[in-house]
Amino acid sequence: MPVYNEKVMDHFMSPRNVGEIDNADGVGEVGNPVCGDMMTFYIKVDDNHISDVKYKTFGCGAAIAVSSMVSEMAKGKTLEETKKITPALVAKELEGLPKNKYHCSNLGAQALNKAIDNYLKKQGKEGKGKKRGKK
Amino acid sequence: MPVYNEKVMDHFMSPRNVGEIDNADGVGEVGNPVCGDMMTFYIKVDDNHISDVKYKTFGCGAAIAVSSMVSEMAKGKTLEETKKITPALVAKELEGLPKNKYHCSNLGAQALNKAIDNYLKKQGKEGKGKKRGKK
Amino acid sequence: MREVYLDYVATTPVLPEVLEAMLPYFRDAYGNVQSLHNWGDKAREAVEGARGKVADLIGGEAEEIIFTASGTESNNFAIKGLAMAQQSKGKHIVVSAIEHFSVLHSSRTLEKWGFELTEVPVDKYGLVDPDKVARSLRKDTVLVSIMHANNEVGTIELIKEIANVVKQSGAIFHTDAVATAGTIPIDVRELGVDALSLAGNQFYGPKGVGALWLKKGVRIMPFLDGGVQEGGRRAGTEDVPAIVGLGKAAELAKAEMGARAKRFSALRDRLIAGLPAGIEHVTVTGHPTRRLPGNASFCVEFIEGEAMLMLLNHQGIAVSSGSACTSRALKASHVLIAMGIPHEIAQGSLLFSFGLDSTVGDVDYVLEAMPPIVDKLRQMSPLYSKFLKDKKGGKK
Amino acid sequence: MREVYLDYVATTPVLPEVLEAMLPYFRDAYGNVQSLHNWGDKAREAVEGARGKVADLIGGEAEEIIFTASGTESNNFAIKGLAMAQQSKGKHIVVSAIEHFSVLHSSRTLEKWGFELTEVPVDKYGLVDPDKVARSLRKDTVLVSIMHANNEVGTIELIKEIANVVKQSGAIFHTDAVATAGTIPIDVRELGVDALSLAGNQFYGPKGVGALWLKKGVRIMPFLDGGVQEGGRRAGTEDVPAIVGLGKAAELAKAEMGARAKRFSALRDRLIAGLPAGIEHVTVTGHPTRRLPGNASFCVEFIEGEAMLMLLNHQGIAVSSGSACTSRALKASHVLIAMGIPHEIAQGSLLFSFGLDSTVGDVDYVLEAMPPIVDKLRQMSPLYSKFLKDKKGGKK
Ligand SMILES: Cc1ncc(COP(=O)(O)O)c(C=O)c1O
Ligand SMILES: Cc1ncc(COP(=O)(O)O)c(C=O)c1O
Repeated sequence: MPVYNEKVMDHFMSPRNVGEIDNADGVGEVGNPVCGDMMTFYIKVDDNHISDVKYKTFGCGAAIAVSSMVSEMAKGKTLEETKKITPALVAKELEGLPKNKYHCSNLGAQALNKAIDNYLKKQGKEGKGKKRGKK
Repeated sequence: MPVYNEKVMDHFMSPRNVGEIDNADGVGEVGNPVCGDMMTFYIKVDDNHISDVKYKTFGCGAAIAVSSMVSEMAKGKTLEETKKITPALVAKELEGLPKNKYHCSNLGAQALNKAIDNYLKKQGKEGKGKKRGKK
Repeated sequence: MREVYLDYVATTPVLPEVLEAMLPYFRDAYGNVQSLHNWGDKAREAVEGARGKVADLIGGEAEEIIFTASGTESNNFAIKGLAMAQQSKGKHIVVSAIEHFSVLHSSRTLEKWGFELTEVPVDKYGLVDPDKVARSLRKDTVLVSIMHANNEVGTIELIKEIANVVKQSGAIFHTDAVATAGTIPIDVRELGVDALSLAGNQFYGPKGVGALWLKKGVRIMPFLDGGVQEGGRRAGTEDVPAIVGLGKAAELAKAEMGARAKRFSALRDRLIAGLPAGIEHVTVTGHPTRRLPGNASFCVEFIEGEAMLMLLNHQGIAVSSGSACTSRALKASHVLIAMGIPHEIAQGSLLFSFGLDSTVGDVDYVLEAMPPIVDKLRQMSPLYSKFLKDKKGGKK
Repeated sequence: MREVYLDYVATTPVLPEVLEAMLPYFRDAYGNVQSLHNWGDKAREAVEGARGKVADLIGGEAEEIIFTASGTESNNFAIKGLAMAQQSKGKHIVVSAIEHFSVLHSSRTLEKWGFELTEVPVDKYGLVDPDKVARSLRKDTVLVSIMHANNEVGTIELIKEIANVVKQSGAIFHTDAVATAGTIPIDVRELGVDALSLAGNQFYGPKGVGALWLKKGVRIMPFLDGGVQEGGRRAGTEDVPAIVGLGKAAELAKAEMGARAKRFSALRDRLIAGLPAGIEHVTVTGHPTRRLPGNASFCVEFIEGEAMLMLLNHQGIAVSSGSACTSRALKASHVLIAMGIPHEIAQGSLLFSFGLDSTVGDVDYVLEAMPPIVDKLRQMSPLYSKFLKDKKGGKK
């Protein structure tokens, strides 16, 4: 009886979208190595849509699979849609996680959210709506 | 690993001298069924010697084997010699008893002793030394 | 010599199917359940499969089963763990006078820890009166434990009725089902209990494994402190082969229970009818109808149990007794005494228990072997001579 | 796929000779040790034979061995039972900071029961300083428990020296030898301890059985209340097959100990030399010389243990880790933290342990498999990118 299901294992073994984005529009980091899990999400935003997403993850199998799944779920979505990616949705897309790994799905959604907040904050600084037309 | 050794088993399976003596010179009863063991010893005394000994025993394997052994040890001995039959001697003759059965060897020696005391008491009543020549 | 094992109450052999189910887990799938690799996966799968089967046997849910190493451990865990977890609510517990020592002595340990203990008496059949349980309950009663059936005299208690009474008081209700699980039908929801102990070696599973069923939501203090096994409630490396064996035994017991009980009770009834008919001054102990299928218990007057056991063993017959001499503590069975049987009669206790290898021939062999044994010991018994003399003298 | 079990510290397979010794006791000589008939006799003989063999393994006397169901139970029994039996003399106990949870959590339960607990720290190798133990002792110290060797980092403690210190204080000294009994030589008299725990599944015996060696004359409170088994000190129907298996495993371990240790330590040393040589930022944890023969433990920086375990498992390699994610409690190993290893490095803990089926080929397979695994995870690790950037930027 493996701890993780096949879907989780697939995302763990072949995580999608791993990496960093050099000039990311938003960056979000959550967790810390003391607790065992840490994720950094990078996003590119284009016309209010997530045009690219990458991440780096330090953590267990679930943390890695969750990062991968969150990146897949976010890609191409509008910021509003992306904000609706809840931990429960991530766990559902992964077809379930062991109970003691639920917190990993929280982390994934949090990191993505933080990246969006970071983007929005930068936007605010640079003047509202300014970034819209940028490419 | 049987609880009792072969010697004990032999005396238990074929106890010697079981029975009562109708006109016993001395009778000694110890124990009671509440504790699980009870013995009644009967002796005939002839010229200061145990000329006959019988007993009835209610109790465990050890109690029965001990009764049998005590009866064997007493037979033909003088009263003084008989008084020297200690629980330890009985256990030794039986080549050992389980620890929690030591009290049975006490009971055997006690019952015999009581029978002798009973004889001596009767003697006292009937006049000292009077019984000596009796047959 | 004929060998007749009639001591299934002491322990049962392991069924071939059970042993077969266990074997792969000694040398092949030998991993630790907690390990995060293939070996661990296989062990986990085996243990979770067994958990489901044990739950099925008693109508519980898999996650309500906590595996332990014995009925004794299940009882210690239940009594101490449940009482300690509820102690802020009160410190009074109730058990019956005929509980197994693993319940009774655990309760007395709780007494040392500041709890108060009420022991509810039983009637002459060993039956606990639900009304007496009701009267024993107090505002500060946090735990009641009454066994499902007594292992020595086979009496099956009125658990459902007692559960109703206890439920009204708000106390937790535990039942020691070591003598019944796998032997008679159990549905924990129907019984209405909160916790239930069982053990593998009572129904053809291995020794060294038991379980505590604990209703979802009932709080318990761990008894074995350590690792996070069994959801953090029972530490220690899981004994995978034994747990698998318990699961298999539970599965088989559930499937065959009716047929087994029918066979055993026929043998039991034959002995219960035959023994007192063939030997004077033999009485049946326990309840005439509310009785475990395989249990035939007696008191043989004027003689002592260990001596009978030894002579029976000499004839190849293996049984138990509740006499003082057969107990290491040298005390006559507290069960028989609680039923009001006088000490000297309790000393003549004999317990025959039937199981899968038992036959009608075994019963008849016992019925043949017993009279000379009883005769021999009565011939040696000072109590019997007194009885005869008194009778002759017209006394009593 | 190649299957390489290098998790003998989690549990060992049962040796064929051990299983063979056990088999007759499941279905043939299946009696209860307490029964007074042939079936009981055979069971008793088997258990007493095993008792002698277990005593022989550690230089004790047969009657000083109390069988239990696990190392965890032995430790619970020792810590709680010894402290409770001495509580009139004082209520202070001492353990090391790196004890197994079955000792540590038992001690914390004692704290709840009104005892005071001192946890002696360890140095960076996981070694307990006897002087620090000496300084922790008080007039009211009744029990000291320091493990013989630590299971996670393999460090072998200075038990003899600590025993000398404790003896002068009059406290009882217990050692958890679950990681050492059957693996390295033990002579309880030479060690100078009063009580010692061991478990079968650590040296090719069955799961579900352990023992507590208790020096003659040392008082203990029963932990499992109930019947009179094990001289009244540990209740519950004896698990005869498991006890027989433990005895056989002890006999074999004693005979083969030297040869086994030689083989295991060669493999251990090969891995300890090879892994840090092949991968940057890998450190060996535990003591360089006072080390269990089969234990090779590491921290791999910038990545987390569970992820490594999973990728190793994908290559058929089974190992353990002390990372937070591999523990159900989600805390990094208290052992590594007590040794002063920073949390983020402790997360990269990996524990390889060698046993009877291990070969040089296994070590080389690991040395081959590890670099790409570490590489893959470091490529994903935000900690590693930071490290690289800092290095590039000339920081640190
Ligand atoms: C009713 C009952 N409870 C508990 C126990 C204890 O079980 P074990 O000895 O397997 O620990 C027994 C054992 O016979 C029993 O009959
Ligand atoms: C040092 C030590 N003590 C105690 C234990 C507990 O043993 P068990 O899980 O067999 O109960 C272990 C288990 O690995 C151990 O390594």
